[in-house]
Amino acid sequence: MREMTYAQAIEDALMQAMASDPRIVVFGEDVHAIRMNLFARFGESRVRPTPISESAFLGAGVTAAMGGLRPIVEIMMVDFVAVAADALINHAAKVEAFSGGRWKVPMVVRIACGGGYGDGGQHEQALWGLLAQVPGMKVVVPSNPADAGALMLSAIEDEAPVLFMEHKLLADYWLDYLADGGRTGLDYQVPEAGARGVVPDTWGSIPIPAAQVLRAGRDLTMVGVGVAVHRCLEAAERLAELGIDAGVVDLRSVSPLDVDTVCAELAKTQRLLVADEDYKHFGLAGELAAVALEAGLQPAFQRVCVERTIPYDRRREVEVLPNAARIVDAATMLMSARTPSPLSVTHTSHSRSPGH
Amino acid sequence: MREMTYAQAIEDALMQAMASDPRIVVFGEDVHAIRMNLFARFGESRVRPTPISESAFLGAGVTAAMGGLRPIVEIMMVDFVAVAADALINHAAKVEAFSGGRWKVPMVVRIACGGGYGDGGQHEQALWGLLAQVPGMKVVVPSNPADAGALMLSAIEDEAPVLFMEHKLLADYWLDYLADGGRTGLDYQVPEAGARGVVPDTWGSIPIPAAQVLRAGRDLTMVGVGVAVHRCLEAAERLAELGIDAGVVDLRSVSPLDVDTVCAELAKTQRLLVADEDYKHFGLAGELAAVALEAGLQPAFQRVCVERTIPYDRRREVEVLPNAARIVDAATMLMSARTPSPLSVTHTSHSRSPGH
Amino acid sequence: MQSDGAGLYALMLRSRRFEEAVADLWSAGRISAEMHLSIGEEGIVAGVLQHLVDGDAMALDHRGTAPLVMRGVDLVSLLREFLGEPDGLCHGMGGHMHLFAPELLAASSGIVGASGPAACGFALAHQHLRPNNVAVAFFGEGAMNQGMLMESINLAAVWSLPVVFVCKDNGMCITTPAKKVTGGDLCQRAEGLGAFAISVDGSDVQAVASHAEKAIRRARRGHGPSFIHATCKRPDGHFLGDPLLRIVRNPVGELKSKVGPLAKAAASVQGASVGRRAASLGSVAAMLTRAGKMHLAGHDPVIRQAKRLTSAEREVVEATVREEVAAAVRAAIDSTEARA
Amino acid sequence: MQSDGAGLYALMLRSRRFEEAVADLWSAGRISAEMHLSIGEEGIVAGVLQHLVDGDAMALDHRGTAPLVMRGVDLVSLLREFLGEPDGLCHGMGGHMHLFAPELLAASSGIVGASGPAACGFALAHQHLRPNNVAVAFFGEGAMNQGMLMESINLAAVWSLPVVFVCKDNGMCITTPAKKVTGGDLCQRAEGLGAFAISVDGSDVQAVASHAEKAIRRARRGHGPSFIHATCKRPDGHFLGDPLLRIVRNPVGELKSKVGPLAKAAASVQGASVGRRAASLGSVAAMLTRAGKMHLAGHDPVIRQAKRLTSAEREVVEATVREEVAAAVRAAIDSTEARA
Ligand SMILES: Cc1ncc(C[n+]2csc(CCOP(=O)(O)OP(=O)(O)O)c2C)c(N)n1
Ligand SMILES: Cc1ncc(C[n+]2csc(CCOP(=O)(O)OP(=O)(O)O)c2C)c(N)n1
Ligand SMILES: [Mg+2]
Ligand SMILES: [Mg+2]
Repeated sequence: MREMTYAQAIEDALMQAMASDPRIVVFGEDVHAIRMNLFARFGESRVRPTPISESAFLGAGVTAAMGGLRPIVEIMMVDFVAVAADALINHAAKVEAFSGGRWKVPMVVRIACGGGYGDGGQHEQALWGLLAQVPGMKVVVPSNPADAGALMLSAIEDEAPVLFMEHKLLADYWLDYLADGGRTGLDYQVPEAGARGVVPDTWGSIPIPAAQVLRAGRDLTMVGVGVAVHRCLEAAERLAELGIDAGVVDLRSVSPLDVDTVCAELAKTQRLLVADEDYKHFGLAGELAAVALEAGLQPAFQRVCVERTIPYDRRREVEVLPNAARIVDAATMLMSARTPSPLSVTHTSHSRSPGH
Repeated sequence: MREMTYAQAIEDALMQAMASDPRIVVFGEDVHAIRMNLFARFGESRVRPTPISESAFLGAGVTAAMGGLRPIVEIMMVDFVAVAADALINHAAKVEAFSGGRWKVPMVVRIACGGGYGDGGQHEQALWGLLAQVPGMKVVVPSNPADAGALMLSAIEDEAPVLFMEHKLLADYWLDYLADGGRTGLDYQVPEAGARGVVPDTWGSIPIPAAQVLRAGRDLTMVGVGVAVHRCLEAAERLAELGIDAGVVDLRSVSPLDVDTVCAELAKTQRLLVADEDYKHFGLAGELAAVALEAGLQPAFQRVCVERTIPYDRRREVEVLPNAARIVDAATMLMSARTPSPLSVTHTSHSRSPGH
Repeated sequence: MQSDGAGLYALMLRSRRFEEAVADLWSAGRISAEMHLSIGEEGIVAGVLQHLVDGDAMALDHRGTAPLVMRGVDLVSLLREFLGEPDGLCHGMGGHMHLFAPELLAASSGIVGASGPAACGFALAHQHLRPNNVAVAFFGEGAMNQGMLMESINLAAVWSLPVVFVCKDNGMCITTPAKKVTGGDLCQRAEGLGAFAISVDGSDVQAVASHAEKAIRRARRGHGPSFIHATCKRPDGHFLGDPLLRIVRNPVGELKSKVGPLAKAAASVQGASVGRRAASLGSVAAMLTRAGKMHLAGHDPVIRQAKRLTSAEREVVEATVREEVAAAVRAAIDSTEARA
Repeated sequence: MQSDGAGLYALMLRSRRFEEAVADLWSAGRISAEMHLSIGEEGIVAGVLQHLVDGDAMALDHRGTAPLVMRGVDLVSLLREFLGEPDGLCHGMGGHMHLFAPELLAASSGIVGASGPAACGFALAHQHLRPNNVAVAFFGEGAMNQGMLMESINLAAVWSLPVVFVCKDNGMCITTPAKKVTGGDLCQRAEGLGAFAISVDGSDVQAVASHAEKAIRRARRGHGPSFIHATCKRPDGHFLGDPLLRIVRNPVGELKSKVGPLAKAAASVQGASVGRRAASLGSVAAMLTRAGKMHLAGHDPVIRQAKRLTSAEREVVEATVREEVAAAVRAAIDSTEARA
């Protein structure tokens, strides 16, 4: 067991994977600098900086994978996926289906995402719910170093395209580049347990989906990914002081969703709180409501999400993102909404079991 | 009152609007041919064909609107929005917020969408749920001529960007161009009431959102947009024969959602069936589950949506789309799932009232 | 690989006859929706593809039939795909705009411009895994205005990717004359993106073949991408059942539903000035006139090549092709009928 | 509009002093996150903007401060925006990459390349509503590889839109040398898209102004778009706190956390050949060397222009600008302090 940062964990897992599989290549803007250590070790042919041409190089990633490589394509921020969405929506996600299952696209797209450091609404989006809509792609959003390294391996090993979404508040170098720029003393409410933690000596993948119950709770179940998971944990502490026993589930992957784990928790609590840094409507939060209902559960439901364009002003930004205070409020409302009725319907299984 | 086709209704409403407001301009690929009548009447300066450069001309639409025009930008099929998604996600949807509310984007994006005629998975998507995720845009999906014309006016009058999504199975000229190509005798299960109908002599806009209860039902509430609405109506007839009284709500707009109308129906039936031609997960169907739970309702829930890449083969395509048979099956399951509990919680209002 | 004149003729004729058979099946209602053929473009496709070897890749657009046929895809399996059958090339899932043949490293897309990035990805995989192989991208001149295609020429240039970008210029983007929507010159544009650019008359397959040879040699040697701009005529318009061609061919029948509204619109009070309306009607008329001129005339690459052969050479090829295509159609239909 | 030498100097100096004040506020932690300045590019911006008149529009990229300042935006309101205050230019909602000024028809975007389509849209509105006005797009040379920007040059060409596309070429895209990722020649590329192309030394504001005059005249007359390619140096790197510059300026402090892993990575068993690793390390070293050379030296447009003025002329401008900027900073900060 070692301790490392979220960013180091991803790099370390990549080092391990790239050393053992020469088909893995990394490309994206500025990767010679952003991935300097990989660049130094594996050389420019495997770690290639690109022009600012996301459509071309993400599209190229799809056929590079079809041509036998295991490309890891970097899109600097998920907001910029919008200029190249075609490569994902109409190509990466569909080749397997179009080819009658004969051709797969084992591509990883590594993308920084998330807000909380004052960069404004075009640079801090989450968008995992939007990307998860398209059948044929997987979306993982690790919340801590151990998961980050392991899910990177899972993503690489997967025969389907996987979007690996790395939160900028957890990856110290992004925060240094984009937020601090060498300044000190600025506070971004970085969740410590997400930014640094214990990791295994040798990386192994974890199955997708494999949600993790980080905290069992009798009264309500809080569900999220990425930074929101830590906000939930913080809220759970505060709720405990109020006598409310709140559980926390880290989904780890948005798509596919680990419906079984979520529903097993919900069956106990009958109360669902989704904390999501992505947009409120038509996304992850709604999907969780649907899968609960489909499982025959009738949870009381609250969602704490981003409801509008993220403001530039740090003070308003913090209010708009799912923070512990908002989560506590929503949880309190959930508790007062109604007493859960005794469990009358057993939930039916909807996805393969989480495997842990 | 006149009778016209879905396509004629849109053209007629546009004729009316363009004649009275010289700021309305139309541009997109091949509009001189596809909108030949508008072209003949209003001339090339107001009806301009574009290069196959969706990013450029959709992006231009945003600032054209900011610069004082009322542009109607045509994207031939919603699948192609993927190459220009940035203009919508990062620009059209965000300018009002970014400018502190000082600048609006009164742009209409007219987009053909939907499947059921054998064109394959990259040309038949719905994608309204994906587009609806981003705060700052509206999405309307008319299901019949009267709504199509009226919603086109609503879209033009709106100060926010509105995506006007026109179903290819309802618009006869699309079906002729893309599916028949002059051939006769091919069957696409075109819903008659959607393709042709009575329209007002003079067009007036309808408020957005303004869902319409097309059929009241005691036992369950079926909700959808576009062609799926007609599939629901068809299913409702069959269900009536089975003694099941199913209601049908045409949302007409995906975003914003008319939560009040949906929940008012649901409060009566306690059973929600979403029939959606869009992808199943993380989209409209999930959102409807969420708004029901948020309203304190605990409906039994089923969704009949597209679960994978749409197959080219017509026979499999028909199975994958929400057809009446699938809807009837899901409705039957809903009925057997459980008897609705007596209404214990009144639903709270979540959006402005539907206005009709 | 066929490098002689008769070989080129055979490649083209095979595609032509096959696409004619496809058109028949489509007309009979056995193939659904859009069907874009390459009839008239065979000189370009054959001239390039004759230089390909095992391991080379193809990125195709919405006109993928001809390239696949010329690369030797199983004809029956391709037809079965068009018929939407589970034993088709893509198990009936892709259909004619989404054709994939992993064994040929051939991938298609119905998204205009997408063959550019796709060729780059194949070429990148070649650089790592198959250093002597190349990737060819086929697309129309309209696609040259799609950003991702321009981006991909630049990407290929700066990474010295072994890509040959082949622009089949028929002068039309569905109903829009390319001239009207294209600024500058396409070869200059490609050069400004770092590619080696070549212009050629696409109806002369031998001319295409000799230019393509240079481009492919450059690519195999690691000298980076080329751009081949080749002109052609396409007698079937944009796709089978092209509405403009229908009007031209059956003006009375097709126009009766269209002329009324058009005349009414053009004459309505409120609207553009009389001059502008006249210009619009002029444009519509010109569009139909252009459509009326969409025949191959002297530009049929198959006929041009036929003239270079002896009648004996021609007859051998024609007989073989006729037989092969007929057998494929028979087999494709028979197995459907057998199942029914 | 300032058309004399002193006027150009005033435009540039105002922007320079203002951005220096912004840098101070940023360093003090009062402005959040990324801050991209235009220091070093003022010659290009001033040379173009001095020709604008009321009703002209600007489409800006992530370096919008200088153009807005030179177009006369209220300095206090701009600073208040950077401070995230509700009374800022965009009510604190946009921040420095998303600046909007409807009264100036000025819109920004942090999405590389987006200023191209944005300028086309403004220009289209001009064609209909303000026939003598133009739209200017500012962007870097890296943005020229973004498809939507190339598309927009073509769109402007075929619609004869009154757009002036201004490429500020500092040779770098964040840490990537433009040469490494750009094929061909940018002026040739723009011509291949149908624009009239001009190349100019951007550190000479008068040269820029005289070329821009031509481009803008063409646009106003309805002769379509131009592309101005102007070179510049930017001493602050990509953004404030640029990590490369931090390493260069404080190698010991910054490298201690980076050199260890780098050396370890470069020496690990398994990986590229020794030659390739050496090449990688060489690239890293070259990158830092380039960063070390990011100073204006003889290329400071402000100093170059100052030399063309008499010391009396200079002093008047300098005193006015100093006073104006200081007053703006004071006012912006005071109102925050007053509220606190
Ligand atoms: C991104 C995108 N936009 C629009 C379309 C619709 N479309 C299909 S083919 C076509 C015209 C293509 O013209 P060109 O590239 O010249 O090819 P051609 O059909 O003439 O071979 C268009 C606009 C599309 N498929 N994809
Ligand atoms: C579509 C997109 N891709 C990537 C980025 C990240 N990014 C911001 S600025 C920049 C470099 C831009 O280089 P250039 O166009 O030369 O402008 P400069 O910063 O040198 O002025 C990049 C890659 C972005 N903002 N948008
Ligand atoms: Mg063409
Ligand atoms: Mg630059």
